Amino acid sequence: MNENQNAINKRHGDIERLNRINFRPILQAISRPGSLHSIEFHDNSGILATAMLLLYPSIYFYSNIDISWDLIAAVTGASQGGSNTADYLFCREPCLKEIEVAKTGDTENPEKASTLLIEVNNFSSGVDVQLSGPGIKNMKQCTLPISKELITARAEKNKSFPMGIDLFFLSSKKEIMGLPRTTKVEIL
Amino acid sequence: MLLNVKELTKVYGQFCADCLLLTGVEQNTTICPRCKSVIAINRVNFSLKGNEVLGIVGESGSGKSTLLQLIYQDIKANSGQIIYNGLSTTQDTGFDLLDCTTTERSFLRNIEMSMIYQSPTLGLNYLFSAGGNVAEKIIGSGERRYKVIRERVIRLLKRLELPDSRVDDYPDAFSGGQQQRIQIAKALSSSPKLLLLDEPTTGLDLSVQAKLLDLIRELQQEMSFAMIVVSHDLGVINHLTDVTMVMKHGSLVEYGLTDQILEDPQHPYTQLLVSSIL
Amino acid sequence: MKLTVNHLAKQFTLHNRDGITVTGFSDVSFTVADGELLALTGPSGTGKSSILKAIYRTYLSSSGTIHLHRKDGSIVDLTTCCENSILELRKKEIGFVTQFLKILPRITALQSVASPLIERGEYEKNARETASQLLDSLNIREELFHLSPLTFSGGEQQRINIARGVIAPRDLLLLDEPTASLDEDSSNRVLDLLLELKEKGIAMIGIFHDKRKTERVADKVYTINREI
Amino acid sequence: MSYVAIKGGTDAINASKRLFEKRIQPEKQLPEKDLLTTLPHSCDRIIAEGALYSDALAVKALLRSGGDLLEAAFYLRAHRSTCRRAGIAKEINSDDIRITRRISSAFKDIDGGQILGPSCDYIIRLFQVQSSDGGKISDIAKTSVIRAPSALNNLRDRDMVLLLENTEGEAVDVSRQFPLPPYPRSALMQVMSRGETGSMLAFAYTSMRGYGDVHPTIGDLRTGMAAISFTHPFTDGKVKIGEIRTTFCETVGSFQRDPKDGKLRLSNGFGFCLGHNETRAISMSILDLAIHNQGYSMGGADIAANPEIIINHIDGIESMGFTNHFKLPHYVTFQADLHVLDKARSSCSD
Amino acid sequence: MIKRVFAFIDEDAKKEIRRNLLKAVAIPGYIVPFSSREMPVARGWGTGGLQISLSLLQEDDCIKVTDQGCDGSVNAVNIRDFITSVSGVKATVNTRDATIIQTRHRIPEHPLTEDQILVFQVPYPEVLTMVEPDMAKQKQIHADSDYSKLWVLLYEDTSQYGDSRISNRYPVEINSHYMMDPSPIPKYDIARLNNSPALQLFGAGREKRLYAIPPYTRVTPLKFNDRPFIVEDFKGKSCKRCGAEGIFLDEIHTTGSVHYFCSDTEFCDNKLKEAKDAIER
Amino acid sequence: MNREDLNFYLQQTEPEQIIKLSTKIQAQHNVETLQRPVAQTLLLPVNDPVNHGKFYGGEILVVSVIVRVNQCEGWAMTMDTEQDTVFHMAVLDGAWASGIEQRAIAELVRSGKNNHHNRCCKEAAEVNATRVNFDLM
Repeated sequence: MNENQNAINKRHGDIERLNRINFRPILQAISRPGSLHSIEFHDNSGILATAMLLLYPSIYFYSNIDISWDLIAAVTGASQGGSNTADYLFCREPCLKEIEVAKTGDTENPEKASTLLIEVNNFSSGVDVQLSGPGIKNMKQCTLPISKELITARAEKNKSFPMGIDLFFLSSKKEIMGLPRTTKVEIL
Repeated sequence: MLLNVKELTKVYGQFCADCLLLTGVEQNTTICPRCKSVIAINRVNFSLKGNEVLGIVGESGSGKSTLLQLIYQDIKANSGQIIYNGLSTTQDTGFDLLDCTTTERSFLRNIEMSMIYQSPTLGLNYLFSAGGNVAEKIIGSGERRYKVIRERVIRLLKRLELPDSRVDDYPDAFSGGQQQRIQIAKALSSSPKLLLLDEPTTGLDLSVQAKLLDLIRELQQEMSFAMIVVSHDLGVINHLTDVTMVMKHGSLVEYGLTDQILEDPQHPYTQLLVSSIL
Repeated sequence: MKLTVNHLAKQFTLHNRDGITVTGFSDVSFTVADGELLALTGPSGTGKSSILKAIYRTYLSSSGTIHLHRKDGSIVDLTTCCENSILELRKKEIGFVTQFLKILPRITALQSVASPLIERGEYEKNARETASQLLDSLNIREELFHLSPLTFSGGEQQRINIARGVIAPRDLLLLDEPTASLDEDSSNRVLDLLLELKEKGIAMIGIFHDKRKTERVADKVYTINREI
Repeated sequence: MSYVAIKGGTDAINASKRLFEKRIQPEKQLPEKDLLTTLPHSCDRIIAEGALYSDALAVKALLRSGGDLLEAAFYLRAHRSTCRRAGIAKEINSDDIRITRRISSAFKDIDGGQILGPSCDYIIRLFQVQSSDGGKISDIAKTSVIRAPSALNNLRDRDMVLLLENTEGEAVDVSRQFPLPPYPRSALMQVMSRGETGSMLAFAYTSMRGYGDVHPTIGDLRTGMAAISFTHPFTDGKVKIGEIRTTFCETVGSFQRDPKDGKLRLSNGFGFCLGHNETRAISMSILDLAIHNQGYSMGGADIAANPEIIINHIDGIESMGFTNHFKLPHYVTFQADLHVLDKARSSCSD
Repeated sequence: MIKRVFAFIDEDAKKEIRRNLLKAVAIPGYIVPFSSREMPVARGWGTGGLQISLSLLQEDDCIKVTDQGCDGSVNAVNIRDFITSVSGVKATVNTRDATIIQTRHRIPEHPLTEDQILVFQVPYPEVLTMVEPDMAKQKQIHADSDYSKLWVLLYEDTSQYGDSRISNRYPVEINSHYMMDPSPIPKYDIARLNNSPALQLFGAGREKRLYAIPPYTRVTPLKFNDRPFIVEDFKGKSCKRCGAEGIFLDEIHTTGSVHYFCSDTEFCDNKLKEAKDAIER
Repeated sequence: MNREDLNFYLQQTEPEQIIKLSTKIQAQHNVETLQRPVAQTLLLPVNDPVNHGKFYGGEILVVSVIVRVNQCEGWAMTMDTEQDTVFHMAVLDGAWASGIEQRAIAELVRSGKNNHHNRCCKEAAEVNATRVNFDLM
């Protein structure tokens, strides 16, 4: 039993608490696309906090962010996979390649699709868009903190519902925004 | 052309490199001597015009029913193409049924083409009423108004000479010939461009058979859809079709005008087939 | 010219009888013009009917050509053109009247005779009117109009066939013993009809059992003598 | 913990719980260790259907449920959800168990012998019959532990037994992820090994009575102690944790053409359960035969051969729960039923 | 000895449920399989809803559990007691105070808000069971989104009985794609699923499925374009206790007479209390 | 004797003896509990003779403990809910790894082995008496 494991054991209760606190905003974020919800960070990182929340033993994940994923894999029991096999992709832009190869599920099992969590700086700059679809009352205008190419790539992935990918954006200001496959994005 | 079938092949088994060459009518077998695969359909080519009636004859196991099932997407071919040109959106290039998704398959089967199986048990849902069976296809083609559906159901069943008082009865309360009529009413309810018939009258009494064939012929002239009729009965083929394909061991043996096939068959197998008419 | 037949020959290969070949006819050449009736004569078994079938493409010719000169000026070779073209021509340009009943047995005589007109786009009522006049002129009793021809006598069936063949005549009409089993009076009425068709410019090739009848309607005669 | 004042059922529920306790009188109940030794078959059934091997909890559950075995098994299932999983034990094999009973009806005598063990098969079910004669057991020192290979191994050596193709990589664990059809064999076997004894018996009985074509012969039925081993976390060596009671049954069915090479071989089915319960191990092996070796049925309607039916309907905890849920109030939906009936009646009388 | 986990279910099981909830929301109306742990409450008694609620709960939640619209129903009491005892969260009967509402057979009368989550206990998650019992075929039908069989059922009922025979669990179409079983709520509640500000989650423990309707999502009952959707009719009737009209009423038949009461008891209590307060003021 | 023998054979001895030896070790050495007795389950794979595969036949309730004796980790796992001796068994496992009291531990294991063997033989004799005798072999 190593030191890390020991420390982790102590913090186990705290992490479970953090997970329950963070699940509700992430659930609200995917339920209400385009709206901002606040989450708590783990070790000053939103990515780490969501990784703790989402990863568990039968899950594969991928990341293009340079942090110590081995430890997270050890704590959560999840395994690292490729960007085309992972259930969760923790990314920072540019991640066009990752979006292009991410799993979309199939018509019989659309839930076997990837979720991307993209770390962004803030929600004030980016592409102005209009959103519509489930979870949105009428229409919603907001700013997506990603490139137009990414928006186009996402639309391409989601063109045949129910297959598609689901996105979350995490800002350094502890905010999270969700963009499920059902949301129609029109660039303004 | 409504349908272009090119090099269509269906193999049950591992499909080795020599399968196609070592089987077929010349080799007199469908079983590949190398890998023991069964070559149900061996590089078949043909095309069909809108409102043309094509017959397929051959002994059982010749692949004729398999060919229909491949077109109807009941089973998937291993290689080749089935180009369907009936869709307005893809008129220029045609649409290869082999590439279709399950959603597109549903669309094709709900709207573009219909299959009439030898046994009504395959084409009808016995838990639905006669009307319900016809309604299913109308609904599948997108109609969502009860009144329109109900009226069309009654009109079709009447056209198929079934009493409208029995529209809500269940299929097993009908005779075999009537069940087949319900199946045809169902198949025609979406006004398909292509009707596939797999031994449509086999197993029926001769008198019932003849009436049903007349009716099919009449409906075809009235609604001018294309038909592919599979039968081992040359009488049926003669009665219904303009052009005939003869199949043996998964291969196409002969193709020609139906009267020519019957009166001046060229291939030894066709001659044998024709000479065995009782 | 309507039809040019050149060196047409037909052999049957009987694969299931050790591959022996039987000659149907050989080196047949003739022409038929619009409004002209060509009679095929010769002893029985010399392949007169076979020639008609070869033109209609019920038989595949072994060699030679059959050129049909269409109204639009184009020429098709009936021995080689594709099945679809034949079907198209059979619908509009080439008719065949046989001595055997070749109509749906469960349809009434009137309906059966009217249907070629209806297929051509005539109103059903008018078509039936024309059909009953035609049947009347062919001595078919009115009470038979609404029965299936299956129950008719041979002569009556024959007249129904002819009526079907001529009511909406194709430009080229092939007649295989149209008067074979008819009595004198009916026979004459049929021959009158054929003469009327010639007036309308219809080209015809016919086989007639009887020399007198041939002479009455034929413009020219092509005699086949088998010399093998 | 917070309290919320609610009218309605709260008091009634508490009173009902009290009345139930009064009925089963926990204070008068037998000592737990005596229950395990005097009612071992009750405990084993609870363990098997609860799919959790724990003598102590089985006895507790038996007491808590007033002897309702299915209810008791439910206690074990529910408890299982609260426990972390330490890992996967070493695989156990019927050949390795310490045999306490082992018979084969396919052969007169077998390697290792026909051993009756403790069985009630030969007991005349009359209340006045005397208990056994208490004869002497000799030669304790000379006897060694009994282990024996399966009685079918002889047939296997002669290449007469069908070996189904193993198409699965890893075995499925239905308690973590319930599979979708087509059901992997391992999932069906797991569900059956924890299925409700009576349900499995009934389904197996349909197939032997003619709704199917299973004509089973018991090739090897055995009970015994299986060693449970795990990996020592600090040496990575295999370490024995303890021993459990187990029942195994291998059944032979009719012969079939082996799809692999076209040869004729005997089909076989397998049954396993925690604890000693021969009826359910036999039933499981027959269901396995019915599902995985579908043969020349002429009768049709073989319910037992339908994996969909078996996998979804033999779990006692689920079927009991759902059956009992009809005791819950349904007056809203029933009232809705009546409304629709009224509408339909007036429509039909028009 | 055995360490008590907050909200009973172990963390990995919660994570799996949470993942599936996120997918369920992203694919509205699609039924997501999940492993469904055994609960100390019998299968069929709300274990699906319970597992969802337990995976959602955090310390400052306030839970309401209701059954047939009645918080005092024995099943509701039992489940509420279990939830509060394993999590320590507050419980309420007041719809307005609740953050999570677990329900069986009804949607509370008081309009829900964006801050609330409604969790349904579902006995049969598969809308197709009534026309197709085979699970593999059901999956194919959803994949093809070809629901003709359900429509035929409606057609047949309409031809033979004048309207659908389905009185509850009425099939609904979610966001113009999936057909979904809304759990056995009366037809009166079907319209209230549509465009709801609250997130609605559905759990079937025994059948091991969960699904969701996101807020502000189009929910339409299976119905022909030219025929009305007829819901339970309480026209001219009012609650004998509080006088409320235009809501779902329970019919109580006593010898010779019928009385109507609010199905949602909390709504009824509130109405009475408001009336009383008004008089006192 | 292997370290892996400890876990099972210690369970076959008198618990008092284990506790006594463990208490002695705890008094003389630095023993730290890393994981208190915790109820867990082991998933049980069963060999499937029909396809040479395996399936899970249920779970076994176990209790396990991890301690550190001087610098070496010790571990023990017992079946069911029994928690009293499992801690002491883990202490002995850790002591063995640290080279402490190895002779005394070995002696305990030996006696456990004997007990187990005797019990098995007695049971086997009883079972053997139910053997059907055909006198064929």
